[in-house]
Amino acid sequence: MTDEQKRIIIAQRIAQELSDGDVVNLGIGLPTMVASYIPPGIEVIFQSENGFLGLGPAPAPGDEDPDVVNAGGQPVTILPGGACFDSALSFAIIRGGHVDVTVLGALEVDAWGNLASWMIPGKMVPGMGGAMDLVVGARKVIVGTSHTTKDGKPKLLRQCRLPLTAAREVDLVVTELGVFKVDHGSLVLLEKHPDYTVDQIRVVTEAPMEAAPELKDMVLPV
Amino acid sequence: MTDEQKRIIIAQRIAQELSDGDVVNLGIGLPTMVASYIPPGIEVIFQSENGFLGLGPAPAPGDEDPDVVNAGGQPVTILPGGACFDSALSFAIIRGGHVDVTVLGALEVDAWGNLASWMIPGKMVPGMGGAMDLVVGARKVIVGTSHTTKDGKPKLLRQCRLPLTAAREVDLVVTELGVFKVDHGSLVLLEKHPDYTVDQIRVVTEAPMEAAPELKDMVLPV
Amino acid sequence: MPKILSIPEAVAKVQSGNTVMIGGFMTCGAPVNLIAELARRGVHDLTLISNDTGVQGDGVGMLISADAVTKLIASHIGTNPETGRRMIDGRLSVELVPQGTLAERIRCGGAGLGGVLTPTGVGTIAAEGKQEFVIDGRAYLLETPLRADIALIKAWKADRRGNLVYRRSARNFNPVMAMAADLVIAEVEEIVDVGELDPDQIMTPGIFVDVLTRSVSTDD
Amino acid sequence: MPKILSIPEAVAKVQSGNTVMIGGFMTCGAPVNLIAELARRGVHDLTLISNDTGVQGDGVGMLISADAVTKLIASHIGTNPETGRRMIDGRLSVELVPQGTLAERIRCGGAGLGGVLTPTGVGTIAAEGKQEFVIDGRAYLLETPLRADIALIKAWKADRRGNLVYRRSARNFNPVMAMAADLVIAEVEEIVDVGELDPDQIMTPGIFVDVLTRSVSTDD
Repeated sequence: MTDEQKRIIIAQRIAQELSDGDVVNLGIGLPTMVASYIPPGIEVIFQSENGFLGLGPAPAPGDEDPDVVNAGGQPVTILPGGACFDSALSFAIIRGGHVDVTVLGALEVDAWGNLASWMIPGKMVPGMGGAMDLVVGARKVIVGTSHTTKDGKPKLLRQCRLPLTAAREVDLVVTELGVFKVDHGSLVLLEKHPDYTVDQIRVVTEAPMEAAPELKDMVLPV
Repeated sequence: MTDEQKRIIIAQRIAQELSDGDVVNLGIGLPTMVASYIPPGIEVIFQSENGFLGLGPAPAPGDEDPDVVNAGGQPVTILPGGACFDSALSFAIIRGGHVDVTVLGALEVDAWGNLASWMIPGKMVPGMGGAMDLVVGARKVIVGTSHTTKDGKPKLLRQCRLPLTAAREVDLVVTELGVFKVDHGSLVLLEKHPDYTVDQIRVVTEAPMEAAPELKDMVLPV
Repeated sequence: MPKILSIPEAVAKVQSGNTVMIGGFMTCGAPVNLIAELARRGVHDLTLISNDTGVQGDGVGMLISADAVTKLIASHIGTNPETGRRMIDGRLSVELVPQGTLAERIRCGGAGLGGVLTPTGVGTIAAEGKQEFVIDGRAYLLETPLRADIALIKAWKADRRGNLVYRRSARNFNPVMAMAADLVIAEVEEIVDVGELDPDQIMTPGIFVDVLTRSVSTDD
Repeated sequence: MPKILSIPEAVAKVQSGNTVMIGGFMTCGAPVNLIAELARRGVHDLTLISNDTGVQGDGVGMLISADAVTKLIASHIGTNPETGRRMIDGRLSVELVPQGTLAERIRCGGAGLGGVLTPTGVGTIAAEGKQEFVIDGRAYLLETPLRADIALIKAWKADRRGNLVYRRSARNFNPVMAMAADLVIAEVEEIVDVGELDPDQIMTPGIFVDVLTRSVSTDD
């Protein structure tokens, strides 16, 4: 699989986790792609942590409004019915449990639901931005990540080694190889890529992993 | 002096404490009268703790707007340049030191700047409303009160006996007999009613009291 | 999207024993039609969180007179003598909270905060039973969050997504209460189509609102 | 009433060594003309409180490149590699704060609160050196207020009393910073007469604002 194919599998699968009416916050990068795969008949409301609800697609070239950007600073739009607010209210929404689902990337995620996504000591210290609040505050936390690093090392670990974004808050992990529920020190494989066996997935997964009795194949994008 | 004459002396004298541009919150009752005696050339901005700045006079009969009331629930107006907000921001303004002067009535006030204004156990328990926040938060706290109770008992005490509104926050006490600065266990008489001697005032004052070296006569309303 | 219900349908969601927040400062900005219907319906054992108890027979006062409330959390009850009488009789348990503290405690409940430190009430009976902290030489009380099962609030205009705009001093406690309850019912004067409210002018985002009801019923 | 000053006159109020809050999310809602003038003027040893450090050479990034800042309190510095380099070199001391916590700490500074309890950061290095409290079974960190000598903020419109209206996502940290500094300088696109802004639509009351300055200078 190419990186792009992996990303599409992950984004499309996560989109199927969303329910009609959900308030959703998507992290920067891969999570942003989820917006392109919302199933028909499902309407969700995207929250942008820099201060609005009703985040819409990028504007046509030339229609950019410098006062309307997403959390990555890119030009976006606000859909009819959207609402703007300041950072205090934005994070009251996030921390107060008013966001139904957040989707974030990961450097590491573990079998206890710990997530490391914001720094590599001595190497990369961008800051946590809004991620710590999102992971603590959202009702459901979904991590979307490639199954392994570029060097092929596992990212689904027994215990995170990098500094955490939040402790024990992740509910679901979606990679190109499968969908995993976090269950107290073990990752339960709910769905798997049809081309891979459970054992093939286990080899590239450091976390203790068990296949759910009702294990299914992921429905891949056409 | 009649009660009304006393109230006018007090309200008019307190009005002279205000400076141009001050943000002022007036309590219910006597303090509200201060608004009628603002000296010419001085413009102050009145804050209404139920949620706006730019409190104006009562509307003409028939022009009442049920959505524009003061903290006593009476119809008022909002002047041009006023701004409305919710209770959280209103008390952020009050508690955060953004109100320059608050004027409140008193059941008792003492030589340490303690104020009791909100309850008489077993008798009157209306609740503190916004008074505790105002006394703690305003930069300058002025108490306006008749010098004695209806029975002629002192209200300016050595130590308050009723439950406090706030401890050691009062800066200035204005009665019909004088203007007193609170000074660590003593009330310093800065100005006195021209018809009374210091000793006459001392007799109806329980708090330790000293006349300021530069003691002056109050300028009474014409 | 919130449901648009009639006043009786909306009020049917309140059960005896619920903790209910009600917006308004006396009758200004109070959802008086929701309150009147609730008083009429005969619920009981409510815990009520509101700034005050209105006046006797109006605003939240209707619920006091209807014997619907057994516990009250408020900043001021002086405008309704019935509340004071019931408190002295022991029929009503009252927790008095400074008004700014009440707003912050409700805000904490809605914002996922575990509490705030306020200087208000230090050295008074409002400090009884509370933890005191000294930060940079100043004393503060730890005040804890308030939440409710249901909030009854009042706005001026709503759009069909539940976005709300309040008018003048009728805003007061309504925006913080809209964040701090499991179910939020907003009584509004007018419901407009999606897109008619400028996103910058919305004071309460529609995601907080579960039910919209009109002060005066009109055809939907 | 705030003073209406030119950009250079307004910026002259900032002294080396000051603690300065600057609004904006990257360049969106940042007072870029005030920042550019401040970078040009050559102040140094600033403590800067802002959500991020913009991008290299734009927004708050201009102050980083100009060597004006020795201490930074921010939630994110990843968009400006210059900030990371200076942090690693030891030329810049950086305190990273979760974004929601940063907003609450500034709000506390402006609202007279001694701190808030937040669940954000529990179990992470953001908890280091902080008091932890358990309330109703959930862990929280005590986060303390932030204030500044001067806040530089950006609004869309102001009236001559300093009442401010922001536009879209350019609001962000500007309203809380307007409350939390001894001197508040607002860069605005337009100044209108008193009475032209509806009291309900004002987002920052004018009493918080000391100086107004226009993004583009026009005759007054």
